Amino acid sequence: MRKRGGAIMMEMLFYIAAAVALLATVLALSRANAAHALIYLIVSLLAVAVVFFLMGAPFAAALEIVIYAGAIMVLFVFVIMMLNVGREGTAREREWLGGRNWIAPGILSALLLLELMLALRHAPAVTSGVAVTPKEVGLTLFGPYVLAVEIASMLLLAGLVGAYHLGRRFIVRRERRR
Amino acid sequence: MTLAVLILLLLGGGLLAWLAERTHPNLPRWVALGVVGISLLFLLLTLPPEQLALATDPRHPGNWLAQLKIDWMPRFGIAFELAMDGLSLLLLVLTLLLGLVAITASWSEITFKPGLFQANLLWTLAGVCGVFLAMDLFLFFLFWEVMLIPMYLLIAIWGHENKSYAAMKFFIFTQASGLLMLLAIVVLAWQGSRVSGQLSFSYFDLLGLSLDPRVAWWTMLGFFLAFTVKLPAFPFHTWLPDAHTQAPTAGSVLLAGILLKTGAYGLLRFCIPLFPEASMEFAPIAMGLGVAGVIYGAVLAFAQSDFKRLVAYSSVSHMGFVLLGLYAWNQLALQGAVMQMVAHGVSTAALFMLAGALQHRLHTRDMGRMGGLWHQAPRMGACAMFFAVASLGLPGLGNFVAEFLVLLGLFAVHPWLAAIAAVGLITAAIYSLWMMQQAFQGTPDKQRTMPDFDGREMTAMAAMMIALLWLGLYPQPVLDLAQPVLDSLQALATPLDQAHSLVSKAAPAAGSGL
Amino acid sequence: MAGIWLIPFFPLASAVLLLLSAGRMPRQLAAWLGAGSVGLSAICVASLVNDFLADGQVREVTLWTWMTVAEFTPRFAFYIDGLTVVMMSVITGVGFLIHLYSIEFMWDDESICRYFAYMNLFVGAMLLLVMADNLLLLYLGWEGVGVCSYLLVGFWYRDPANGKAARKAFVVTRVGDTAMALGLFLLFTELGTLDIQPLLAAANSTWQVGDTLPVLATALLLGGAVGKSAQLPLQVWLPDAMAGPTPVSALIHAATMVTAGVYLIARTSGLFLLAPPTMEAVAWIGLLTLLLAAFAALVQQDIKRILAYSTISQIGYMFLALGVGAFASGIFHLVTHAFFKALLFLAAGAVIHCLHHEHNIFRMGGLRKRLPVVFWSFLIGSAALAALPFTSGFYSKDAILLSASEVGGIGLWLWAGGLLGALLTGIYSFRLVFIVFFGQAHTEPDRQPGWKMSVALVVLCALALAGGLLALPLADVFPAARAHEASHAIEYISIGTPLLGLLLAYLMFLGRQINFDRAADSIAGRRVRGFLFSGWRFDQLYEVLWVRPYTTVAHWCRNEPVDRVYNAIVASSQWAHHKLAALQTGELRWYATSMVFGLVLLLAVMLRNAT
Amino acid sequence: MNATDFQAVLPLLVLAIGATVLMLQIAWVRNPGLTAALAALVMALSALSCRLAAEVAPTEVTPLLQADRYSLLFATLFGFAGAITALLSRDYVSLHGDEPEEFFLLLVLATMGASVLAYAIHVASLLLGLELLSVSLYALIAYPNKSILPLEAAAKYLVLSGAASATALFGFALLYAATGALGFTEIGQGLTVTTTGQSVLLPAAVMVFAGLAFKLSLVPFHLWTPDVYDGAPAPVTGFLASVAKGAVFVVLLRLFLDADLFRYRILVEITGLLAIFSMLAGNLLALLQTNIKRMLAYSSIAHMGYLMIVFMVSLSGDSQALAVEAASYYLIAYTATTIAAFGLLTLISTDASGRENVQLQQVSGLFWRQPLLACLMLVALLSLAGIPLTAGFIAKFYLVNAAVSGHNWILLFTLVIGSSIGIYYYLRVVYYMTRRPEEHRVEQKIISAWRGRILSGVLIATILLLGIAPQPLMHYLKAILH
Amino acid sequence: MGGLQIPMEQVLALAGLLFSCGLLGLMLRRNIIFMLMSLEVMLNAAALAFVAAGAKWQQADGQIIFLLILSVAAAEVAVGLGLVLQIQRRFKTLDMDQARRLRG
Repeated sequence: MRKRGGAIMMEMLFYIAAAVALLATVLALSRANAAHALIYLIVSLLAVAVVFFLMGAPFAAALEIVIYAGAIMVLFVFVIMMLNVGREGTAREREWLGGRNWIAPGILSALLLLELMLALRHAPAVTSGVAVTPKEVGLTLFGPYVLAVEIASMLLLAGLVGAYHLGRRFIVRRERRR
Repeated sequence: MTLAVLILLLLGGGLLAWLAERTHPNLPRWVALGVVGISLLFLLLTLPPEQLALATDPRHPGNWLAQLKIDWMPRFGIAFELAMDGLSLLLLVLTLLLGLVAITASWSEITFKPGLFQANLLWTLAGVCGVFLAMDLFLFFLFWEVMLIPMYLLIAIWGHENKSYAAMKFFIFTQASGLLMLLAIVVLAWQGSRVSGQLSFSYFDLLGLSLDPRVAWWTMLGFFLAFTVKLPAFPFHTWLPDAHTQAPTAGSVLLAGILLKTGAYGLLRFCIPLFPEASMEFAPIAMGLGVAGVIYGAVLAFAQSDFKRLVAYSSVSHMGFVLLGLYAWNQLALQGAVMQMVAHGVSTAALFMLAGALQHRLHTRDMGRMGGLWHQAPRMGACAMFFAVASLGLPGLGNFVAEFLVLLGLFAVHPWLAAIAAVGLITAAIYSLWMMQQAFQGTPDKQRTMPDFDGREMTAMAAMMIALLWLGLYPQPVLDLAQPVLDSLQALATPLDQAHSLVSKAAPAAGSGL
Repeated sequence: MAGIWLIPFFPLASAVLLLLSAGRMPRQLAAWLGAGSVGLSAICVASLVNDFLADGQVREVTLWTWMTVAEFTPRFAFYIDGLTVVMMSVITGVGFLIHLYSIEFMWDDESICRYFAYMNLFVGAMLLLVMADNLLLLYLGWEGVGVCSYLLVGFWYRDPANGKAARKAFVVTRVGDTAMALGLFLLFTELGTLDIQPLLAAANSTWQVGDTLPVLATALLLGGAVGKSAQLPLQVWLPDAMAGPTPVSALIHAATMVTAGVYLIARTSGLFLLAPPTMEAVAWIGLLTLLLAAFAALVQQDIKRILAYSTISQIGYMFLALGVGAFASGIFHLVTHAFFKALLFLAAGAVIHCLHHEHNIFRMGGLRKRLPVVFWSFLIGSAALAALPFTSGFYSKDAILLSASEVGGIGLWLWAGGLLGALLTGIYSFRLVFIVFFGQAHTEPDRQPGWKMSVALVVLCALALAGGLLALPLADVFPAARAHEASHAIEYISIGTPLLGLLLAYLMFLGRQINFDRAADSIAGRRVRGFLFSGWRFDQLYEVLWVRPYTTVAHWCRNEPVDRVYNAIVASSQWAHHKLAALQTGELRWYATSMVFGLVLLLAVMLRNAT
Repeated sequence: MNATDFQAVLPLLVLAIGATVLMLQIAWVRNPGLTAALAALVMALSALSCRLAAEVAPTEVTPLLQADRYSLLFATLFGFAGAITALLSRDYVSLHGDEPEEFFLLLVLATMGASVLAYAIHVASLLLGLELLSVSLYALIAYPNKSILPLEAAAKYLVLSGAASATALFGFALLYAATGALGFTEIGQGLTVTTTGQSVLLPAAVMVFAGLAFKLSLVPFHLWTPDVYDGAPAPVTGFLASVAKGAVFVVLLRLFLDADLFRYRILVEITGLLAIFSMLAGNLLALLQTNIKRMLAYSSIAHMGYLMIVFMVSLSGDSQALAVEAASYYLIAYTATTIAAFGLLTLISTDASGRENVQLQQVSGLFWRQPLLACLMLVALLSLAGIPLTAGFIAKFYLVNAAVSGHNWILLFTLVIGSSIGIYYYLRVVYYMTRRPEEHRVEQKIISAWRGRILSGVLIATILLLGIAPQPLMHYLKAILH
Repeated sequence: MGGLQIPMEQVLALAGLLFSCGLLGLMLRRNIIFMLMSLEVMLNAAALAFVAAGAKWQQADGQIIFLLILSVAAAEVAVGLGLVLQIQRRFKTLDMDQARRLRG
């Protein structure tokens, strides 16, 4: 019974988190102001982290918060601050967001969603299992996936070099302007 | 090995001619002339006479004068396989002779990059020689396509005002149909592999394959389309007037004289022997196209005001006879078709050379702006008259022998078709004479001065005249050369033979009625 | 005689030489080479005739086998029998005289070299035609003379009208030639040979009289003959062919080539005898043609056109003769016609030559005194043409009329028609004489014919007068003709009719006792005259029936209707290109949308198939 | 990981170490010539090291990578292609922007991504290889800073490619959810035993396919192609069109083969459908293009369409081996040809203006100005058009053979129609190149360095060699794939 | 801590919803920053699906793929934001509808 009660509670928690994630995402993508949108996005990511946690993936949940919500979103914040997208930009965004623009994308998304749901109709039922501990993740990561780590490092190197090359010019120009 | 050397000689010669341009702008044409001349001599001199005697012996069909087989792509059973019999020899000699004519025709016409021009000319010749020699279907297709590129360049670079359109049309027509042929070749090879368990593209391996009738029909159609586009037969001929009109003189000479013959050769060597039953089934349609071509070409030739266009349409008409002859598929008609290939090659080449000479001198091909040229250039007029009457099929000249044999052979098979095709004799007279009238007869323009043919041009013309007279009065050597080949081809396609009432059935005793 | 091949060789070789000289040969040499080669041929023929008359042997000469394809083995071979000898004599004999005449007639022409080349080529081809032992070689000569005719009619190429006439001549005869070629195909397909004698033998053994096949074959051959000999319905080219130099008209369009059709039918008479319907058709064609042409000749104004229509008419007689089976009479008329018609043309040529190229008879007149030689020649020629008694034409035409009258059934109609033709012949031929040589002079001659012309005229006069006395060695060639048993009444009528024609001509055109001017000037009269003048409006008919449809179709097609299909393919690809390229807006959002669209689509396909 | 494993992934190691060395070199001294040479050397070495790796093939190196002769073949190909691209772009990059050194570093990384894809037998390696390739390409595309077009191209590519990757990943996630496996083979096995049913699996597979089809720019996921090709610097476009596409195709084929997705007829039929669309739309779109780069972009859509034929062919088990062989040959030929074509555009755009000369007008009369370069283009175009004596022809011949043996008539006829349309626009370039001097006015100077000439010569020779003497490669392919 | 206590299809449904939202944002927004955000949402949705699947099978692999996706997202965003800076500098706008010089 306890277990069942726990399950129900978990389920409730999941629904709440899911609702929050969804709502925050929708809000994030429909905001005119980029900074506001970003906050909503972070909320969404946090909610997803909760879902991770509920699914027994605490390591993933932690990374979600630390790297996704933390590091990556901060990059966005930097850029938004740097570009100083002003009030006009916000106003323009708001203008664009209204009316007809929604129709075709809305229909398409709805269709896609419908199709996904149709496909997931027969998805496997509830299973109960054991959580995957961070240790296990770590062992696997540096076991079979050790080469993935290496390649990922190269990937980050590529991102680094690319970002450097693209961003550098902006910075150089700015400095020159001053 | 002789055969490969021949092709390499022409290829290398082209390269040499290209390089010669750097030394002196006039050198390439001498190089080209020399290379083709040497090739011709090489071809004739390396031919063992006893082999030749054997190959022209009608009692021993299926003799090859020379053969060569080198493995090339064993993965697909593809070999570099060349072979020459009487028919190939005949067409090779024609090719090289007309090559000489083409070089002569372009002697002073080409001033822009003469080296590359001659190189392309020689490469085209090499490609055509390859087509006439290849006995591996893949190799055949390869040469078939490869000869297009230098030809395309000839038209696209040295052509006249509307060259881009013409060159493109020429290339797309032949290439698109060629792709269908490639498809057919591959299908055929795979069908063959189903029988023998071994993929092979060799002509000899694929002959006499028993195919599913439906497959055979479609495959045959692939070949047929490629060949009739090249021939060209109605209604796939529309590239031809444009290409001929826009090509430089040498290009037109090669195109009309030789390239069209590759289509006829393909039908004769590949399309019908490989698919005898399907071809027999298809013969009425093919012959219908032939008749349509004969008449349609002649009518449109009459309607043209452009000298070269007129000659081009006359080619459509004449090649219709070839199609008729091939699908009538009896001794007489086949010999007629072969004769037509040779005779038309010579006569049309001459007419195009003439057209080129006129354009070079007058800077127009519009016959409305000619008239009375006989007065200024009687030698040109005489030559034009000779080849005009040749093209209308005057007895005593090669074209007559050809057309007569075709019609005679066709009559035994389809009298009504022969009767309709014979109308082409009348329409040929109409356009040929109309051409003479517009260009050479009528009131001369007093202001115009125009140099007549010089010695070089007259030599080429005289050679072609003699050739036509020879073909017309004593065609036996040509017939002998082709006879064993045709016999063996006919033997391959025995079902066809039995189905069609051969002329022999019409021996005096018969009297079977129409 | 061994050198039979020399007979056609001389003129052909001379033609080649003249052509090769490319107009640079001295005038004198060209002329004498041209005439001399035919003269040499004539001498050879004379010797051959001499031999032939001596032994009566048929001679066969094979030069080489033209080609061997399956059973088709035509040879370059000659077959010389009586008919051939007669034809060869006419061709070389009359041919030589005309060549001689031409030297003077064409002396001032800049292209005399070309002229003689063509003429010699013609003689050579014509000789091949008559000497051929097989139908293919005959066809070679047949087409060869056609081309020569074309070349010579259009000899003065600067006038487009001449070119048109030349092309008309060639194309119209080509129509007939094509029929003939089909006939050859049929004969070979059925009988397996084209050698004339074996062919006739095979036909006789294979076919019965009245079978369909011989009728069809002969009908096709008849097509060729009709075209070459300018008979109905292909007679339209001959009047226009007068555009060539007059000696050409004399040689080709009167004496030799146009009678090739007659020769062909006579040569294959064995075949025609197997096909009575064709024979009857030949007779009717001949009759209709001779009447039609005679009527047309009545109203012509051009001296050469009158002679041209008279030629058509006279060949009609020959066809009539062939049609009733009187082959020998037909050939006889061919020979006498060659004499007197050549004479008439040459005389007319002399008139034209001396009158600054005047053709219209109403601008001539009174030439009797001024050109006496010509006058007498013309008179004799006209007399022979009208078949006045004791001229050569009398004997031959009389024989034809008699033969016609003896045919059962339609014979009387044929005879009556022929008689009407004879009457008309008398009228139109003497109309010509009276208008040109009597009465008021309208144009003065500026010269007299020289000796070459005169010699030719005189010799031909003699032949035209005495030619009727020749006995042609045709007995072995044709089935023996029945002896004439006609009543004397028919004889007398036959003799009297031409005289009546002469009388009428005198009354109408010289004496003016009968005056048709008023009738002729009435509207109906003008219509009739115009109708006859245009040769029964055949040209207009053919214009509507054939020429205009052909040119219309050609014009309609000139821009290649087939290309429209390909252009449509091109246009549709271009259309597709533009439509597809319009999707490439450069908008990122749209690109994303399209991707989602694609994804949705694929998923939909999947789900549809998965469930 | 033992010594054998290291030997097996030697090409990747060489690239990784090379990237590090390059980075250090750039930090130490900036010298574009040196960096380019070093990068080319690294990639060439990586290609050559495949021979060493082949000695231990086939080896499965961790569950992620599989070193067999199939992967090594393409690792070699990508290595050489990368090396040639590096050499080709040496002058171009210096003239079109500042600080050209990182370009080569990114190129090495991109090549590594491609090689990883060649090795990939696991979702993780697929994901990483794909992203390593893509991320490097984003930066490479946006590299020049004298023009704004590369920027636009990079932005478009980044957004759309990211979305495509996400789609593919989502599909993989669903597959993983259904099968519990991430290795390709295991996914295949899982599909057999799973109870989930096709209704999840096939949509998931379709999402994977759609994501990868985007990278291959198959219709209807093709809209980005011309814009990105056009905007990207010419050498990068060449790399993108050949190596990037080739690598994705290789991994897609590997996925289908290892997981045996050919079982699902409907899935394969969808690939066939996209192939047909791509052949037609690609050729039609290229038809009237006057911008050669865009034209080649559209033609690459068509070529991917041709290549996709092999999936349908593989439906019949007998023809599967031949199909893979054909695809391999096609990829090799296509890579050589594409690099040659874009190499020409690189070489003729190598002037100080910072703009690219990619309009038809700008190659007008090239034959008379730069015969060697024009020959390079001629050979490349003929090869693309599939004219005999070039690599492209043998490749097409291979495809036709495969399709004939698999009886895929509709695809074959589409191929014929597409190729026929293709002739027009390929030949139009040839026509422009052969226009006579009096027919056009182009004063542009082309810097023709010895490097360009040597590279042109090498590329021409490669294409012709593959077209004239293909037997060795054929033999090799047959040996490794059967 | 229990294992997967939540119906998996519902997690996957959530992932699907988030994925669709991301696509919707991609189709809807013109601002490149929002487009990048949408991309993040999509990647995140995929990651969620992986983790859920991993939890279902009780494997670490799902989380490892999540980790890799994380690094992919980081790299993409790094380059993407670099591009954003350049775009702002060159186009003076972040509106991608304005950046359509490449078309046709």
